[in-house]
Amino acid sequence: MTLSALQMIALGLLVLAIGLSTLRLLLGPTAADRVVAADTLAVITTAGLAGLASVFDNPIYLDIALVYGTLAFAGTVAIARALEGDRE
Amino acid sequence: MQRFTSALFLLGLGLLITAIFQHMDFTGTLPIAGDAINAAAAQQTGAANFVTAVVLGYRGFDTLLELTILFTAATAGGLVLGKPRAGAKHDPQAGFILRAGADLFFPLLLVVGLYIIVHGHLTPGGGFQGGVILAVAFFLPLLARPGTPMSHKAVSLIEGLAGASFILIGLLAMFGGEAFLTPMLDKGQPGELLSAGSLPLLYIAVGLKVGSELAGLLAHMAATEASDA
Amino acid sequence: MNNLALMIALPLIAAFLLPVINRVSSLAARWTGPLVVLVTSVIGIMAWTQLGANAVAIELGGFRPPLGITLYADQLAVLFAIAVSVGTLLLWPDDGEDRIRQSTLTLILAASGSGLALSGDLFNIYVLYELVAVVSYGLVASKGTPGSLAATMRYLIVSAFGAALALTGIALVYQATGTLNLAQLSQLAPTHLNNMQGLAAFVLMLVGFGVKAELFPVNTWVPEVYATAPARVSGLLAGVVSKLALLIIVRLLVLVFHQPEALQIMLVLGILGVVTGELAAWRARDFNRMLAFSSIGQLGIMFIAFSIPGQAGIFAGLAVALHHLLVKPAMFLLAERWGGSLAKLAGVAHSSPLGAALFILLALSLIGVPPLPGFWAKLLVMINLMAQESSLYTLGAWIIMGGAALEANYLFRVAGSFYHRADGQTPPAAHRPRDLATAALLGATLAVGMFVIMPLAEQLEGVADQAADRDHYVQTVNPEALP
Amino acid sequence: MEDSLDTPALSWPHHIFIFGILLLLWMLLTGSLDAQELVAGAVVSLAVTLLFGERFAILTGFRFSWLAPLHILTYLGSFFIALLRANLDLAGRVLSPSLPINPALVEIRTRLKSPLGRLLLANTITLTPGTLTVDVDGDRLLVHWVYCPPGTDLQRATEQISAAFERRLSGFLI
Amino acid sequence: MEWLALVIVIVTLTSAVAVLLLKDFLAALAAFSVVSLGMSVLFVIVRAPDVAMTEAAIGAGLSSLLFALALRRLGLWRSKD
Amino acid sequence: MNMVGDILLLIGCAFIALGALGLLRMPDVYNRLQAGTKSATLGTLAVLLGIGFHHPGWWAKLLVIAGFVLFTNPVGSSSIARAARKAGIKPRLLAGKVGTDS
Amino acid sequence: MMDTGLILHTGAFGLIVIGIAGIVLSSHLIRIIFGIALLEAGANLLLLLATWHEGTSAPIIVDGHIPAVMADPVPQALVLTAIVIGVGILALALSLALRIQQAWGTLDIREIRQRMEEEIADTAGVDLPSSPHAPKPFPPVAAKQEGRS
Repeated sequence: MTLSALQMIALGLLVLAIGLSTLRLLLGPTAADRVVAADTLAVITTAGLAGLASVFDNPIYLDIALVYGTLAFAGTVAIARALEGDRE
Repeated sequence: MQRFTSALFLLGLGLLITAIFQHMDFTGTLPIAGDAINAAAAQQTGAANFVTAVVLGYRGFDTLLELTILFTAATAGGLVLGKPRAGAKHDPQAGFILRAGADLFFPLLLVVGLYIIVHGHLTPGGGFQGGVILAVAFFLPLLARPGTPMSHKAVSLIEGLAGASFILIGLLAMFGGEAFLTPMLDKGQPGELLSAGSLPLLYIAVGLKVGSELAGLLAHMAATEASDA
Repeated sequence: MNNLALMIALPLIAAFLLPVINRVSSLAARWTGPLVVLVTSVIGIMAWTQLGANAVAIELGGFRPPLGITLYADQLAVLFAIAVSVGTLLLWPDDGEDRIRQSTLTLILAASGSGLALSGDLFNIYVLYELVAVVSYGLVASKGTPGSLAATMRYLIVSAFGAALALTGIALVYQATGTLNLAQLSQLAPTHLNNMQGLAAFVLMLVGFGVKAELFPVNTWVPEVYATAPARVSGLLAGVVSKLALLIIVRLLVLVFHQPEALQIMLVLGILGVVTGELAAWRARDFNRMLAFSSIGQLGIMFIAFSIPGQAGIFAGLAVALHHLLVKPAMFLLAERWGGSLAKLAGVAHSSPLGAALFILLALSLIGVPPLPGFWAKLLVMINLMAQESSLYTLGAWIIMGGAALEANYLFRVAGSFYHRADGQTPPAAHRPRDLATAALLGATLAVGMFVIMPLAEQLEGVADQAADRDHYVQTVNPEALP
Repeated sequence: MEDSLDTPALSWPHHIFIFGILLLLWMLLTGSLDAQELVAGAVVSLAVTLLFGERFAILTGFRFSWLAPLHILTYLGSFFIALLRANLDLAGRVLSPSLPINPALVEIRTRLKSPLGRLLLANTITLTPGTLTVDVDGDRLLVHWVYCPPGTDLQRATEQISAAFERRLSGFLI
Repeated sequence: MEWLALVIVIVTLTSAVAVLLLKDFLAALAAFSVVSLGMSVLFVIVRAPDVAMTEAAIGAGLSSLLFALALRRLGLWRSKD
Repeated sequence: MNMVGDILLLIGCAFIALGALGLLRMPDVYNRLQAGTKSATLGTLAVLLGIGFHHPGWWAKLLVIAGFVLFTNPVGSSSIARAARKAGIKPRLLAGKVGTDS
Repeated sequence: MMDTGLILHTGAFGLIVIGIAGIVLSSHLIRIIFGIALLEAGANLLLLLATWHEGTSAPIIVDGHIPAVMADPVPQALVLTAIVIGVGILALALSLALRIQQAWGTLDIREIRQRMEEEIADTAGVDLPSSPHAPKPFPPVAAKQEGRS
């Protein structure tokens, strides 16, 4: 559970990235921008979950990262499909 | 007027929550049932994942009802949505990248879903999570190519049989002289794939049921006609 | 005794397999549902005959109580389980386009209703309650008209809101005690839940489970749903499901929450329910909504009755509940053809004398006219209310009296109009024989009850005694000793 | 509109190939060579292959040859180098206060025939410096450039990028 | 760990407010997926891997799919900004 | 060994943070996508590799996750880009464009 | 000193309040459904936190190694159940919203309520009770959709 200094900095950067992406999510301006932000957040979270698995020193948490990564992709794609509209 | 009363209501709620908040201690009390389960689960059920032991063993009845809720929601959803009109126009196809990606992804997702289901008693995951992955796997190609036929017959068959087999496994225990939903078979060594007796079988039933249910529901929703609004 | 679990398992398995059976033979699929429910009714009645003064606990999965889920079968629970099975059998939906789906849903309602009556585990009750809720959404929406869909939507919103609050309440209870078994909770309650947090948990659960019991602030869905749902479904919801929700609240009150404030909150909400319900029913101008509002009023009376502390309250409330359980479905069966404007019912007695006579019998009992069972039920409530010290209970008694007067006013207004000579009006369509027969059966039960009121009361008192006996519950379930 | 669903039935080597890939995925997921796991994986992969094998037509794009693994390796190597360069390039742009960008949309053609090849090409272009595949229609790819130096022939520049990867991809894909 | 929990809670609550305030429903849906993302991470932090995985599967995947499908059918995808 | 892992973790997180910064600074959807996708992909890969150095026994599952990330990210971004284009969001083009835009 | 339990509880109650606000204050059906989902998420988090305390590890045996202090598996199982129930209800609610939109072309709850009252009154054969807050008349889009469903 104890983190080295480098790991602390790395986690800090990850949190910074989460904050910046959330800012983009809130700022918009279009729905597509927010979807991009959500997608990026999903990828960051996948990395973060893997990192948490490393911190907890327990490989079972990797499964969550795996499931999260794959299903967040499905969600993103579905939102993108809805965004597309019905224009040919 | 309604806004005003609603705001008032919210204010009251906020006060209630503050009151609860002040009376709660966040250190946590002794989990009586939980400690007993943690101590006994490995022997009693043979599952390495105690949450699975609770979900399928100690609280298997809840899980059965949960499956029923999903089944009911799908049935009621079907009742509400009705049959899609013949010749109803569906959405345009997705772009090439998504179509090809969905094709490529489909088998991989199936294997991942089955992995999650089969290892439910060893690692996190299990029938529900794996079932959702299976449903998404079947739905992604449909998302990419709307209008692709999906065998509703097979879906409802799997749905019915998987649900019934869950109950049948429970009833078998009952006819064997035990209580309803008692875990059976050899407990094995916790941590091995072939352990935990009948729990993996139950999880496979759950996974198939959840997967078919949700895939059917998603397909039904996708086949509903678009509105012009 | 163990086979009480079959009352839940059999309808569920039938429901899962019904679509599959339907592919083989639609005739078989049509008869499977009623047959299964018939079997479960028989199982329930057999259990009732075997059940004496000693209740039974069924350990599902063979795990000791605090670990696994326990079913608790005392006379009250079995009585309601039988009521659910028989009720669904009598009110089996037989119209609508999608008969298989409707049968499936009704089977699940039978299973989950029995489970709700029998369950002895807090979270299991929540799951069963949600199951009942989802089933009733499906059944209400089965008519398919836009109005019924909108009513279902509203019902769903209120109900999901309530269920989430109930879940919050469960979280608070678990936070304080670390167990979900009702018997163990009742052991722990005096030390752990007799505080502000416990009261908050009770209020949250009261509001949550009160949605189905048509409790005052969360009953806004009632008139719309009963006005748009198929009449048989309305009968089931008003007659059976609402009582089940009430049963949960009573169980929680008896076993877990002993604060006097809890009873007072229920009393006040009950009084408000009677006032609003009866006034709205008095103003209603169509048959369905009149029944819906009157049902809110009646459930308000039950809440008032159950808020009387001790065994007397349970006895009185149970009497009102069982009476309403008989009357309301019969009335909704009559509403199957008579639903609509009350003005259209003028002179209906000439075309359908049996229906009119039945309605008058039911109405008299509902108001509480002496020889009928409804009178005894209300009398019991009044006596016990007057025996209480607090002036709030006296107020409740007066409110019930006033409500009865209002009820008499609007029900007699309707009944009177049946015998007017209607000019130039087409009478509503005649009742289907099946509806009328079922309603007549319920009415006849009521009439028979009039003559055997004393033994019935004795029996009921026994049931109430057993239900109010906390120690008996704990001993029967017998959770492992506390650490 | 080419659709991989319309391709003819798969031959048995393809089925074995699919089975192998699925089994490999299973083994990576379980991360053990335990006999029970292997049998379970074989059963799952076989079931998936037999039940849904026909829907995996996209994998027909593979060219089975002895040199294919070598090509895959060289492709992966150049791809990772490009990915790293892309990120350094991007980091420079994002961190510079003036945000030097000059976006453009370019349409190019590809020689790759198989859907898998086109998919991989599109993905590769998305992850290489300064470019993003917006859409693929037949053999035409629509590519978005984040920075287009003024005066360059963008069409040629893009085609150079795609041609380099195309060559490597065509080593193991049709 | 506290500060990680704090950051995630802030992100979750902010997105939850955004869900209700955004006019565009697809944008709200994107925010909603971020809420379930935050929930998933919180579940990992409290050592509930099973729940985290369920939330990931259902919150991030299935709910988004359902909402996206419904919004598309409802014709609410048109941007209102 | 652990040091290498830590440095890789740091590099990965740095790239992710740069990508998020780019997401914030870039002017339109397409450019934001470019920033987000590339850096998030490489960053995640680096993080996974770093974890692999810390826990050599996990490489199999890390490889699967890396494969999925490497594959899903570009597909997802391309879908969003296509959707944005179909939804009528015009890219800001400073250099003009070549080819046809339907 | 920050307490993780306090932070997490704040998050749970915050989600509950936001969800209830969404249900009570919104006038659009989809936003109400979002509110329900948020409320459920908050309740789930609260339930999970009920017996949580710091320093526990996941209740799973990994490689035959039993953790010293394991988290309580019961709330985890309960929350798992509650999440799945929530998604069932969500699906049903969305289906209903879909059909309501098809039938009436609106998702504004005030309009839906008005239409519902009208329909009930119409089938019952009584006039609509005139209320002091009579909603505004319907936009033409509602009339256009009449023939559908």
